[in-house]
Amino acid sequence: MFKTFPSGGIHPPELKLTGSAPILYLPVPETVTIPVSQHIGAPAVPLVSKGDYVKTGQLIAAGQGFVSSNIHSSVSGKINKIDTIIDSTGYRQSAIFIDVEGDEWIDSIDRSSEIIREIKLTTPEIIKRCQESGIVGMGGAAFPSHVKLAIPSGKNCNILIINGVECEPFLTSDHRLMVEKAAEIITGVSILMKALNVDNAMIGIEANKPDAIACMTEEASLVRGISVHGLKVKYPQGAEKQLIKALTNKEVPHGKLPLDLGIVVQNVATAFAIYEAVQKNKPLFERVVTITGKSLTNPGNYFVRTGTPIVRLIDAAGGLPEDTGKIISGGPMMGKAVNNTGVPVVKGTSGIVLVPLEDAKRETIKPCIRCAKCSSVCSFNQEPYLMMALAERGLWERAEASGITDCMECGSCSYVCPANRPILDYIRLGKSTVNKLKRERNAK
Amino acid sequence: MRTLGHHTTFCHKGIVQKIENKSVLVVITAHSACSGCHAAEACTMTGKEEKIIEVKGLYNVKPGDEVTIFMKQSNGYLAVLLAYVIPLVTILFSLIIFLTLKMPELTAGLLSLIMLIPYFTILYLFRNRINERFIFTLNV
Amino acid sequence: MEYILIIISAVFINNVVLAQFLGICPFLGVSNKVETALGMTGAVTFVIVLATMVTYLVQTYVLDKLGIAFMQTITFILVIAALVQMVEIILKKVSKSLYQALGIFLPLITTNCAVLGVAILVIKKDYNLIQGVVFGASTAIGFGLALVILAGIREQLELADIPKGMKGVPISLIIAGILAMAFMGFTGIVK
Amino acid sequence: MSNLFNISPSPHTHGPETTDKLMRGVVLALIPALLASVFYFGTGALIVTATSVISCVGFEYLIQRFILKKPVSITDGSAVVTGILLAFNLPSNLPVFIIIIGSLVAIGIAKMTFGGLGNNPFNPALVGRVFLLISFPVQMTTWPLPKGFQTGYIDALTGATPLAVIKEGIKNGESLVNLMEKIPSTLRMFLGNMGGSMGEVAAIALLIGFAYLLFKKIITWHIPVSIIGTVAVFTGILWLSNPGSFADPLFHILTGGLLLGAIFMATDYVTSPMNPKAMIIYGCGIGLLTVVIRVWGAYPEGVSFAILIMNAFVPLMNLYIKPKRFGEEIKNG
Amino acid sequence: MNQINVLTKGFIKENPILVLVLGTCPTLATTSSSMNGMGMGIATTFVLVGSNVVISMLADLIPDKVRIPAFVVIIASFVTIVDLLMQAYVPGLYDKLGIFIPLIVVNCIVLGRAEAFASKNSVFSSMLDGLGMGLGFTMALGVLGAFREIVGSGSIFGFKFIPGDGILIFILAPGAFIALGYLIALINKIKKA
Amino acid sequence: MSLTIPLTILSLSLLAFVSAVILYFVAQKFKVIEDPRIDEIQAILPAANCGGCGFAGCRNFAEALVGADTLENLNCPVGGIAVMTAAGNILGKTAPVFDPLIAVIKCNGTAEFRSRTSNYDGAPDCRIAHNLYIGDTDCSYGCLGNGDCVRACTFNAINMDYETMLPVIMDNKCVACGLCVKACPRNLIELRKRAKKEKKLYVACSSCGKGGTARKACKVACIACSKCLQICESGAITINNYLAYIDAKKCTLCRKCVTECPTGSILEFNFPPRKLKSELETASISG
Amino acid sequence: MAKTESTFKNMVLSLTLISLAASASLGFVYQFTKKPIELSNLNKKLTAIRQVVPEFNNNPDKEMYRLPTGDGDSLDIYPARKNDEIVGYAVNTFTKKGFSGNINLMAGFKPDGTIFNISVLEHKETPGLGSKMNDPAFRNQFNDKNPTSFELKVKKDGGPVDAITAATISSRAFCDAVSRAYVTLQKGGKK
Ligand SMILES: Cc1cc2nc3c(=O)[nH]c(=O)nc-3n(C[C@H](O)[C@H](O)[C@H](O)COP(=O)(O)O)c2cc1C
Ligand SMILES: Cc1cc2nc3c(=O)[nH]c(=O)nc-3n(C[C@H](O)[C@H](O)[C@H](O)COP(=O)(O)O)c2cc1C
Ligand SMILES: Cc1cc2nc3c(=O)[nH]c(=O)nc-3n(C[C@H](O)[C@H](O)[C@H](O)COP(=O)(O)O)c2cc1C
Ligand SMILES: Cc1cc2nc3c(=O)[nH]c(=O)nc-3n(C[C@H](O)[C@H](O)[C@H](O)CO)c2cc1C
Ligand code: SF4
Ligand code: SF4
Ligand code: SF4
Ligand code: SF4
Ligand code: FES
Repeated sequence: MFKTFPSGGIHPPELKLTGSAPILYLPVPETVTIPVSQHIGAPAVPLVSKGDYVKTGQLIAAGQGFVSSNIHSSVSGKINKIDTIIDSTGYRQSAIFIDVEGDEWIDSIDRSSEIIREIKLTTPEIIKRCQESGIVGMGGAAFPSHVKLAIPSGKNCNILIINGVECEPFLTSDHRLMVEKAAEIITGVSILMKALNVDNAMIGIEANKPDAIACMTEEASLVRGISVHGLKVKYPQGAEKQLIKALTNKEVPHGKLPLDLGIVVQNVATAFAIYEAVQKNKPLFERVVTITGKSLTNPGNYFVRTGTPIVRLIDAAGGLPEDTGKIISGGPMMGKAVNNTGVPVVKGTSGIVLVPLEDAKRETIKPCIRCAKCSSVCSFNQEPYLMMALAERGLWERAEASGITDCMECGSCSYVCPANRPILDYIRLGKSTVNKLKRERNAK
Repeated sequence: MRTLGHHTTFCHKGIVQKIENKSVLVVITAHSACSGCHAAEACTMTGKEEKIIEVKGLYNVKPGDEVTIFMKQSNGYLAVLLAYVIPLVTILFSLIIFLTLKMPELTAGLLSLIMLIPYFTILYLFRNRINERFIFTLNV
Repeated sequence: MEYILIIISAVFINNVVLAQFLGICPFLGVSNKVETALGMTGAVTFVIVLATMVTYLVQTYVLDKLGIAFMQTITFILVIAALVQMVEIILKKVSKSLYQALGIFLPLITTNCAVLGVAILVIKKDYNLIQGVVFGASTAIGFGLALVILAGIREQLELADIPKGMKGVPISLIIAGILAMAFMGFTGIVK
Repeated sequence: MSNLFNISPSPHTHGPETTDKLMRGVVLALIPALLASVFYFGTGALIVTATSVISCVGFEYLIQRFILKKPVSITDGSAVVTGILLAFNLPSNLPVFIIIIGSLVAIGIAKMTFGGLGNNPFNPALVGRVFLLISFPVQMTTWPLPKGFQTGYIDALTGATPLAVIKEGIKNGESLVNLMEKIPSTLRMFLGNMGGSMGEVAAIALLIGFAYLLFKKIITWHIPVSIIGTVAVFTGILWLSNPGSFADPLFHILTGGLLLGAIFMATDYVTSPMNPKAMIIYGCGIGLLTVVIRVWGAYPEGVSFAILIMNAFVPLMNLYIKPKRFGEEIKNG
Repeated sequence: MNQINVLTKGFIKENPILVLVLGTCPTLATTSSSMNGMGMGIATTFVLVGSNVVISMLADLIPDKVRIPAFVVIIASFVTIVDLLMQAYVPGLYDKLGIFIPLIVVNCIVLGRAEAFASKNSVFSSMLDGLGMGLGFTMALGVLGAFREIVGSGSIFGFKFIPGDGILIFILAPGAFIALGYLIALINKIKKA
Repeated sequence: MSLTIPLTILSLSLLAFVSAVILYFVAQKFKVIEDPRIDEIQAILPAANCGGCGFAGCRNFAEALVGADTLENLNCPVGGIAVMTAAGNILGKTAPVFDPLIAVIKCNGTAEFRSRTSNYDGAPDCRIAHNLYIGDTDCSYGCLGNGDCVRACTFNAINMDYETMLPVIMDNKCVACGLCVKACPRNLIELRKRAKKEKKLYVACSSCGKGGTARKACKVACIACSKCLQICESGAITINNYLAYIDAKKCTLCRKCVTECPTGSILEFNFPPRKLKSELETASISG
Repeated sequence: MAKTESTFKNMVLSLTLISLAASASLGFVYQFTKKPIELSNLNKKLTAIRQVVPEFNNNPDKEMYRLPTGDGDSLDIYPARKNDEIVGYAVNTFTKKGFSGNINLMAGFKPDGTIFNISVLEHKETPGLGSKMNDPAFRNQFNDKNPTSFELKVKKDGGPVDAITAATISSRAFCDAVSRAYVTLQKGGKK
């Protein structure tokens, strides 16, 4: 029997259209726009100026402080300008514009296809390499990996969990990566194990990816301490705390981090990126992105250079379908709606989903019938209907007491609500307001 | 306003009356049970009574400021327990005992009412402990 | 058994608020917080029991003895008012912070229909002291039950969109009506 | 601009469930019971149901349109459910004007006064039913006896429900064994061949509906099972302690609308608790009260009252009985 | 003009039951028929007028601190008088109204009027005020009682005009709450409009 | 039983004596003897309980008025001068004169002037749209059109105009309580001094974007060109953060800036119709 | 006139004086109403008796006596005489078989045991159902019937009594109470 987490969860149609589409290389575009903030934390500061020539893989913006990340050029060419672009939310954001000239990589990158399994670097060197290479978590949050790997003194880590769940509908980038790059990922896992000084790594993969489970199990059998676990298909299994519960049956206590249980979770794509950084000295400027959607003629998985506008991906997949009503960066449950096709692929972009207009519209909101479906699917056992009602009415103190800030924003509640209530919309509003009020209170 | 943070609290609005060394005196208006009713304003009888609450600690307030006093919810229950429930049980219990002892009703009744005197005396003796327990905090 | 019947009857079947129409003002007026309602229940029970005892003794051993039973109303009201005040004074003297905590937590208790009504009913029903006290206490608990239920419902309705004109007293009355209807199901459990 | 994209916060997809579908599901689940009552009570059952549904929906429309001046939402089907369930709780020969009064109370007083769907603390159909029971006791307690399909309305042959027979008999000092002979056999009760409110009689039809509701995941098992379980255990204890004066559990389960109440009415989302733990307590409460009222109370039938009383406690349960949060430490073991 | 105002304000504008929602207990308990309701109203009116008059006469003599108990003594005396008189001369009605006659003493409206009006105004105005409030009270009780009686038992002042029963619940406890609830909502609405 | 009367008198007097003694001790704690003026003032307040005065409700405001030493800084915007003077009369204090105010929406980005760049399909709530993204146009300052202000106004003074997708404030209903000001997540609403005959003149734009960006997003945006500032003779106009602001206290309503503004972002309302340019010219020729 | 100050002396004095005056007037009213109240209390009982027996001119209340029912209880019997001749007996009888509580009746018999009339003193039956036992339509069917020939049983149980629609239980209980009165009276003998 496959493991899973016990309470809540939903099972939306999987729609993994691209599960068997091998990863192709998307041609390098003529221009790229590389935002200086692709991660959680302080934006990086550009090191280049207009007219400079840069090579692929060259550091072009340096992370500021500990929680930040380096940015590398994903192409070779001339810096056109450093200006603002409209990001997926419509606001402006600083980015480096590069006109592509050829594809000249910096020399230090090992471009051979040989798989290097032997880990030469020491733990501090690994962490330093991650920092230099601009590795961030690729499971969605884009949290700088060197921060996660640097275990604060007083805590220690004894299990590494590798998140190969990919529970979102449509997305298959991790899936394909696990099928095609299993050896690299497993090596990446070994590197992580060394970095964290743990003997045990568990890889969780949902049962709807039998090929990935097979490939990974085979590769994992070569390394001591790594085990691959099939998991029952259930959203949001990919969420850290749920995955930990599913794999280890441990609950991360309220308000605590996985590390408090001695656990670190990393995504498979992150493991792959770390492999490339450590063994091949390749900074993070390229990633797998799924481009998919019901009306697309040619959905697929691509290795894409960061900074490539998503319109290139769409073109590669057969062009923007007429009926497109919504473009989502990420999966339909957690992803962000994008308001123009010019936004660039960044380190955290795992997929682009084009939704036909008929599926993109939300239905009319009706009164809550207190069916408790939202609470029954909440894997945190929260009471979404209540949190929404409190946030809607601006009762922030009660909202705070209801534990609104604990919500992980998985969206299961909104998904399941028969009255089409925008539950998560209001919970987010409540979360941000309550957090603001809390900060104000603490400031006093 | 059931809870604040993770501590269950109860609050009441009041006005700072005086600041003494290391404590703030806040006047609150306690309402009678009937005054919650919307007719309270018309019915001049609805008891309103000023109570002065002493809030220990230094706060950045001045007389006249409107403040909110917070109290742990459990303290409210404890207060009700000490002030009303235990004496109630005392009366009932002693009444039953006295009556089973075949005392005449009048004596039994009066005696069990008198039982309140030792109870409140004990409470009085423990007043320091009690005072330590009931702590209020302020929020502007 | 007799006492159990008195209790069941006073709490459920002849609930003060829902069937006897006593103490409606505080029932409608006490804040719509469940916590306060719970606290009030404790306080009201104490006051009612105290009042019942004292008025019973006054009636049986003073008024009746003196043959001036008709002075009931005026005597009771004064006795009860004085009692309520005395409790306050004693509490304040005993522990100031305890008294302050009560002030923050609860509304004041005043003489109302329920307190006086129970005192009179005890005499009317020819209860003896212990019966009267049990009756008083269970009546108060019945009052608390109705109060807590109403507070709970009102707290939930705070998040509902009640039509404007119905907000406040009217909706509370309607709830009380439906509750009274539901409680009629207990009819006949005690003959 | 050729194509403007929609923007919204996540999630960008929605499950298949809608309020309308849920309500349609409940209506569907009620169809077997409707058929059964038409089979037993004839066209009367149809007339009662039609009157009740039409007037419930009609009142909802009128009130929303002209009094509240809000958008009309009769298409969501909740008024239809209320209408059917109200009808199921009435004798199949009730005068039409009484049915209309009941609908007005259910929709007007119990639902719209509180703001309409989702806001009412009490089950509207039951408020309507109990209101009528108290207001028109004669009409509400003369139940036509099932007589196969027939077309008469008011002048059907009437008789008491098994529960009333038992209650009256025990009052009258008859022995239970005698009384048991007066009531239909268990099989007949199971099939619904007995006097009673039109929708409550056929256990089999109600159970089919239950299976459908469970299968469609419209309701969970917690409330019905805990109600029926409590009734079974409680009456079982009584029965074992004194089989001479207390009826057996099966009898209690099959009669007096217990199944109708447990499956369709106690489970009403709006008026039942929001988490499984509370649901079980709620169900046990209903079961307990039902038996208390049936056995010791004046009314032969206690489910309606029991549900309404427990409805009143639901807000308190929602306040104090919370599910254990993920990651919440269990206090001191 | 002013005096008329003092008299009539209790009828609608400051109606003790419908607008101020005072004395809910007797309102609900005694309005199962119009007759009982009016009876209760008249008894209360008597107490109101009597206590208002006496209190306005004595107001200046009573020190502030004992104001409330003094008023209570006066009110309670009038209540006892009503109680005795009704017991003697209208025993039927007295039985029906039960303990709600002595409970007039705690009716907020009586003490409220004493405090708010009688203690500050002339004897005559106080009398008018008491009368107005009392009549307003009586009227509201009458209306509610009439409604409940008509709907609940199909009669008015005991005179049966439709055969059979009415909607029985209205002469019982639940009906009392529901009827008063909607009546107050209606008045709220009318007042706003 | 002629004893009855003496007994009655005796017992009751005893009782009264005891109560009086108890009361004597109680008297040491003070009971709020409510100032009757609170009721009086409450009676003249509008009973809107809107909080426009800064207090929780009308009664609290009445208490504040009675308790205050001076009436300065206390104002009921709903009742306005009439009510405040009346209150002042009751209290025997002079009520300060506050200018009556009215809410204006400082955005004129109608559907016509500001093209949509996306369709907002989230919960109909400005706060949520504001937290989520720039909004369904390219202006990150302008109105989101989800009507939080409409819902906030308890006086029904705001309507949503579904053609322009902008809220409209009705002069005759707005009482300047300020609820909408608090509700708008984009801070578009300002309470401005009411001029005679409801004349209104203000910069209907809140864009702090640079001229080019602002203009690109919306045709009637303030581009901070300073033309108005130069033409204004009373020094009422200032420019901060690429946005012009007209101080209503200094503005003489001469309307020169309105015509001067190249983008038309200064709006005027309720002025008599302007003479057309041709008319002006002919007038000057003939004169 | 200046307001009296709140000194201790003033307070006690004024309150005491007021009470004095109040109690004096109360005492007076009490004396005044004492007789009518006693009369009306007496009348209540007499009215009930008068309703159920033929005209009399004694005071049945004074001649009241108790008879045991045989099962541990006893009933109050009020003999009615006209000119010293017995014209009937009023029996204050009861039953525990009511639908939702005890029922109290005053049943009047002629000396030969024929029922003269019956009136309901107290009941808790459902309004509209059991409460109809008070309707003449039901009550009057017993008048002038002698229980020796007129079996006190409802039709359902094979007797001649027409039960109230849908309230057989109450009807049965009514019969039970009347028959208890009859049996007790017959057995206990007449004075
Ligand atoms: C609702 C939810 C669903 C998630 N689903 C996935 C997932 O399917 N795959 C994944 O790798 N991370 C997922 N995550 C992110 C993980 O919680 C976690 O951040 C990540 O696995 C950490 O690895 P990283 O730092 O390498 O990204 C999800 C998070 C949430 C809140
Ligand atoms: C007969 C009587 C009835 C009262 N009814 C109420 C009432 O319904 N509601 C209320 O809030 N206070 C009522 N009170 C007032 C309080 O009992 C109490 O006297 C008051 O709150 C404090 O009075 P003090 O001035 O003696 O401290 C009543 C008092 C009396 C004597
Ligand atoms: C709400 C309700 C009230 C009832 N009230 C009475 C009552 O007051 N008296 C009575 O005898 N039966 C009462 N009953 C019992 C039923 O009417 C019972 O079925 C009846 O007594 C026996 O039926 P029958 O009289 O039609 O033969 C009541 C039943 C219900 C449901
Ligand atoms: C499972 C289920 C059970 C329901 N049961 C009832 C019911 O017993 N009575 C009723 O009036 N409405 C019922 N409804 C309909 C609806 O919830 C009801 O009208 C609301 O209470 C009105 O706010 C039910 C709906 C569902 C989905
Ligand atoms: S979005 Fe939050 S509240 Fe909703 S199901 Fe997920 S964790 Fe629970
Ligand atoms: S799922 Fe929707 S309708 Fe059901 S309780 Fe939650 S918010 Fe309400
Ligand atoms: S428009 Fe704004 S300021 Fe004016 S009344 Fe409405 S909310 Fe108040
Ligand atoms: S003015 Fe502000 S609150 Fe009003 S619709 Fe526009 S953005 Fe929303
Ligand atoms: S009238 Fe106010 S409590 Fe009864």
